[in-house]
Amino acid sequence: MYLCRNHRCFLCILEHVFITTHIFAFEMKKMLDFIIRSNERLNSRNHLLKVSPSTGEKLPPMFPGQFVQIWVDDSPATFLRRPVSINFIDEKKNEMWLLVQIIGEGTKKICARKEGSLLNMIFPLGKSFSIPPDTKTKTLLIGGGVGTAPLLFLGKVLKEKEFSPEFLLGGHSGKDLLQLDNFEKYGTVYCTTEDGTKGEKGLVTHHSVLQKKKYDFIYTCGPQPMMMAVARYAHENGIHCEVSLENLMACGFGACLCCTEKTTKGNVCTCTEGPVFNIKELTWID
Amino acid sequence: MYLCRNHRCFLCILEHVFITTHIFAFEMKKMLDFIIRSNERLNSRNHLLKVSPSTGEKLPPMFPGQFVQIWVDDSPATFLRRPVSINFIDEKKNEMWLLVQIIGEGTKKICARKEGSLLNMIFPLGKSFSIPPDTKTKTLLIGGGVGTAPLLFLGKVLKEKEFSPEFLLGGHSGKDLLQLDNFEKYGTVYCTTEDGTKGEKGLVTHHSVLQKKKYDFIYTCGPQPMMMAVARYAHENGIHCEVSLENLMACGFGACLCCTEKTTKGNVCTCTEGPVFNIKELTWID
Amino acid sequence: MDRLKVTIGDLELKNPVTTASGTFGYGSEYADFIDLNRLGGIFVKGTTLEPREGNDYPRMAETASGMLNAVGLQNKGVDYFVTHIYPTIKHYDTHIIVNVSGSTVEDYVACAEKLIALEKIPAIELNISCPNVKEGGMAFGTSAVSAARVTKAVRKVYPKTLIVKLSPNVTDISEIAKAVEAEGADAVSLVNTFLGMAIDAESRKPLLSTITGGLSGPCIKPIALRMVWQVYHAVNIPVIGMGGISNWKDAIEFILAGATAVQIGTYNFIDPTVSVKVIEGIENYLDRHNLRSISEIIGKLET
Amino acid sequence: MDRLKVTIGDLELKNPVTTASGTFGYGSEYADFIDLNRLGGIFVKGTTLEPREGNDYPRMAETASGMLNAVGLQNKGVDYFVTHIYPTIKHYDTHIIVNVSGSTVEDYVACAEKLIALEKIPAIELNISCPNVKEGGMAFGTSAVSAARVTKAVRKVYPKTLIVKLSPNVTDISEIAKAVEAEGADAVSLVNTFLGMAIDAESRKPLLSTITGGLSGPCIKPIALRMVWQVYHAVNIPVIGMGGISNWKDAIEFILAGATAVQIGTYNFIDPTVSVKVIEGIENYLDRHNLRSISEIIGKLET
Ligand SMILES: Cc1cc2nc3c(=O)[nH]c(=O)nc-3n(C[C@H](O)[C@H](O)[C@H](O)COP(=O)(O)OP(=O)(O)OC[C@H]3O[C@@H](n4cnc5c(N)ncnc54)[C@H](O)[C@@H]3O)c2cc1C
Ligand SMILES: Cc1cc2nc3c(=O)[nH]c(=O)nc-3n(C[C@H](O)[C@H](O)[C@H](O)COP(=O)(O)OP(=O)(O)OC[C@H]3O[C@@H](n4cnc5c(N)ncnc54)[C@H](O)[C@@H]3O)c2cc1C
Ligand SMILES: Cc1cc2nc3c(=O)[nH]c(=O)nc-3n(C[C@H](O)[C@H](O)[C@H](O)COP(=O)(O)O)c2cc1C
Ligand SMILES: Cc1cc2nc3c(=O)[nH]c(=O)nc-3n(C[C@H](O)[C@H](O)[C@H](O)COP(=O)(O)O)c2cc1C
Ligand code: FES
Ligand code: FES
Repeated sequence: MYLCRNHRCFLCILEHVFITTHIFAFEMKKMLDFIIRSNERLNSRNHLLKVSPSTGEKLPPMFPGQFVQIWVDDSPATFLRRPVSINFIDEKKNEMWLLVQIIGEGTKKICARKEGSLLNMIFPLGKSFSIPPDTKTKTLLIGGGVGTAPLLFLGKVLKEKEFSPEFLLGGHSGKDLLQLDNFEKYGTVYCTTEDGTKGEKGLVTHHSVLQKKKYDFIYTCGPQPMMMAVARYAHENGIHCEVSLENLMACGFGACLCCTEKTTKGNVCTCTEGPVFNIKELTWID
Repeated sequence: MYLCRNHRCFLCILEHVFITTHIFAFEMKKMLDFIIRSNERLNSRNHLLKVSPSTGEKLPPMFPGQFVQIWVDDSPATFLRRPVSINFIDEKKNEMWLLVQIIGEGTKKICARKEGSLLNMIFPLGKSFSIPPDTKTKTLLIGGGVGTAPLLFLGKVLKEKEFSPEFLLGGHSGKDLLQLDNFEKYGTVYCTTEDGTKGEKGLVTHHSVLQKKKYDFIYTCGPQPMMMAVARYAHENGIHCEVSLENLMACGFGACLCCTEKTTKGNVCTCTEGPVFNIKELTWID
Repeated sequence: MDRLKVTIGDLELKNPVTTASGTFGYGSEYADFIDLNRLGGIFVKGTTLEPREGNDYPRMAETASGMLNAVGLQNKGVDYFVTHIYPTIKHYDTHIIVNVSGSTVEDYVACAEKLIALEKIPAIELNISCPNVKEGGMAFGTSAVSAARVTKAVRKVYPKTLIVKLSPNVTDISEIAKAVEAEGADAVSLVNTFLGMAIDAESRKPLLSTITGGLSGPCIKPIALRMVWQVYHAVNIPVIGMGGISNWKDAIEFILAGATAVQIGTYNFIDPTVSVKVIEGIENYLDRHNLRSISEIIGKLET
Repeated sequence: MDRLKVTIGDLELKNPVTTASGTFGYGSEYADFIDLNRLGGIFVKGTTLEPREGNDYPRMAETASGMLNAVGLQNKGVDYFVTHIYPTIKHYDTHIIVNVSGSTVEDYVACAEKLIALEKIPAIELNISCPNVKEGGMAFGTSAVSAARVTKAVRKVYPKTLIVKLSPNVTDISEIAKAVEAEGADAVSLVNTFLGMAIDAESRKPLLSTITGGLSGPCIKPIALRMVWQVYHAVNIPVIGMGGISNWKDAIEFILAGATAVQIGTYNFIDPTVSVKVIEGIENYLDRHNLRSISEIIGKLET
């Protein structure tokens, strides 16, 4: 039994944790201009943007796994907003962090934005990772590439809630492993790289820690093949596993029905029912 | 008899100045990235941009009345390039000046460009104002609003060729009269403003100098009603008059046939046969 | 506020700004962003007799100033709408119009019948123009004969305001408009999406699971505007215009071309507050132009 | 370089990249920017039997990711072309194809006949799809019967490669394509512009002197691509694809959809060097994908 996935659900807050289907009390979604406080180039393809509301208002409660929709208003090649995970919330500075990888025009333009410029965002969107009820639950957060983005925030929240999260981060090469210092603040970090330049050589699912330790909860985000491999591992070992999907989105808030994922309940919207899914809900594993 | 309008025509250079229809030897048109050396806000709606080729190459010969086509690549609302006159050429610094008035999205984006950023341009385009053969010819350059842009360059060239150009510049209010210091380097400047805050109160065509002096050549650029009034004045007084049109353009180099103006020769392209026209070629005056 | 009022059949809209079917869910998706009661109306999701799972993912591709969708009318069916959704939305102080789709004429009729009794549903919009379903859908909207046939059948059973939504994928949209007018449609709405396609050059595969999909967004506005203008001059019933509206200027253009009301679709995804901004922009336009009522400019393009 | 070679009727193009009629003048307008001899072909300006002044200014309106034009086939007539223009362009080492337009079938025939003798004009493109002229033009292209009629008449007199340019303003473009194929067209090219419209909300006037005009540019690409794919599967003659191509990726997409060659139109205005960039991009694509020849991927969309 664990808390419902919407950490703001008043029923959960009242500790009616055994109620599994109930009305969630969502924080309102907003459209707001953020000001870019800093834009740091982490490596050739990844930037870390720290943003806060240009109005000065306090950030509403947000939860790991949730995302924002960014308007790229300075490019003729981007019509739709671009979804980006919430990488971290710095409550003290009232800042949200976004870890963005340059893929195409949209992310290129976002990463090119200078400190002080504005970013219009719709947020917070989607459902978050779930937090186990028992702080002794052994949690492992497995990330690949820029898929580590939501896991930093999740690690922070788990740590604050007195869990002892561990991290298993994979990349092609050492320089692809981002924010390691930050992750280390919240728990042990294991690494794999395909070229062996950092941590164990190989893919995350081959890391020795998966043989040595037994985890109760695995959270994962990264390239689809990686998440599928992780899901298979978790499934075979009877581990609760949540994945964060990156389906193509038009709206991000349930209006267009474009971001659907096939689940045991049929086609559901990734942007409202996800992006985080329990692998049991998905049709990945037969 | 005066030099043909393409100051680079080798026939003219050979001083076969009496040949009126002959092959013009044009400078090649180019597409090039320019770097913005400075972007100065002259007033709430006008910016002066000084640009030079990002390649470091020397600017080719360009002539007053010619224009450039600017690619606004950072706006979803601008598909076509935006035509802007050559305001001035600073040979020593290898800089071209552009005087841009904010009208819509395109000019707004151009004016928002920071020093050091790039501007892709096609240039030089169109035919220039003609230079009278005799330096004693009395020339008056009449500009309204941002229509003064090509006249500064023309004034400079006339002065260099030992003419004594005079300027008559009009605006709504004193602060709309741009680059007065620059104009004054090349000749006497008369002003009119509609609110009387600078120079004579009223429209350019009502300025007293037009009663007092007799000019041989009038060049004009500005709002269409102003140019038409000037053309009428010139026509009535038998003065040679050239106007610079601002017809809507798609290409700017003669390929689309969208920028046509009705002339005595039928529909002709403003971008290649103009933007400068002798009023006798136009159908403005019956 | 009365100066924004417009009439479509028996339907009085408090203003001409409505939201397009399939882009606005059941309204609630936008409740965080705007006051839904300010809208002239909400055209809710395409509804069919039976539940539909819609097409496979991927269902969306971004294009220049627009997008392709291949949702394929995913919905839980009209019965679910009546029992579960209607009760949650019927309290809105705006008109809710159900967009009805089907594979056969009988489907349309059966679906329409189930909506008659719903007090707060004053109108339906017959979607004879969905390019994303195998049978029916657009097929009905691309011939005057079949468009007339489905309109006639539904008109027979449906006593409230009947709007027929036309497909732009035709040689002569006026002809179709006239055909549905003749069969008793109270209004026509146009345009639905244009049949389009997107390909990934690297993988050599279509970007949509269905290969083709429906194009919407600002890219289609010039064509949609032309069609509204043509249809306005061809029929005597009101025209509801849409296709790429993203601001008040676009809305005014459609109204000048002949639209009594407009629908805003895709742009809600980019700016979920756009509909309210458009209402405010229109009010402001009336002020600036000293117009007493929006109806003074419907179809008043000066040509 | 042979791997870029494609064949249209009797015409061998050194590469599939050509430029679209009405957007590339007679080529010389671009000579400062690119080496014209690198092009697969140049489709020159719409040419008519008699000189035409074209429509009144304004003839152009910018739209989202595109533009409307209402040039209206301004040209000095086929005789002027033959005597004055042809001599200045015949030395190009690329194929020059004349786009022929008319108000009557007889016009088309007479115009085509005058071009037969020009040695360096190996083909004509029948423009039965111009939306900007009052009579003829698009009217021929929106019905299979009239499209067939004009094709048949020209085919009778014109022995060289005959390309028919189709209008996208139709319900079923495949039907028209099949009709002109049946009458002996050697190839079809598509699409011409979409009939569209733009309005200035403030002045309440149309932005074009002709009210409606032809929409082109990246905005139309998804629809054009779909049509090329449909026509490719409907006919056995080569398809020349166009509509919004602005880079090599777009060109590859059209080729995968079934185009043997492509035409680049409006984007030449934005980047006059785009055609050469597309050629280079295609070469590079063949390298990266280990393809020996472009013909290996024509129509090879994996569905
Ligand atoms: C819920 C969610 C959270 C995300 N979080 C992050 C994040 O924290 N950091 C980050 O860098 N990215 C994140 N992404 C991915 C990010 O949204 C895409 O990389 C971005 O939209 C690409 O836009 P673009 O304009 O740069 O590339 P485009 O030009 O749009 O695309 C370039 C290529 O990438 C493909 N592509 C684009 N988006 C996706 C996608 N979502 N899935 C698969 N292929 C795609 C396109 O088909 C195209 O081939 C997230 C996506 C989702 C749905
Ligand atoms: C040869 C030539 C030289 C020019 N030189 C200069 C110059 O030196 N400095 C300068 O500031 N501007 C100059 N212009 C005008 C300039 O090109 C336009 O102001 C600009 O293209 C507007 O673009 P935008 O995106 O800002 O406005 P848009 O959003 O394109 O237009 C805003 C409004 O202005 C109208 N509009 C736009 N362009 C024109 C036009 N050319 N004529 C009439 N109405 C128009 C539109 O219809 C629209 O209603 C010149 C134009 C030409 C043709
Ligand atoms: C994702 C999506 C789903 C749609 N679903 C429907 C639908 O169910 N029924 C319908 O009649 N139109 C549907 N449409 C079409 C829109 O209602 C509208 O006609 C079209 O998008 C053009 O308007 P726009 O450019 O403002 O979006 C859909 C459009 C989109 C983008
Ligand atoms: C300004 C302009 C003029 C055109 N003139 C002609 C023409 O004379 N004959 C013709 O068949 N097509 C003409 N077209 C259509 C183009 O050849 C092409 O079919 C269309 O623009 C779509 O391609 P694009 O999107 O790449 O421009 C013209 C297009 C434009 C923009
Ligand atoms: S992205 Fe629109 S419903 Fe999910
Ligand atoms: S702008 Fe294209 S011909 Fe003049």
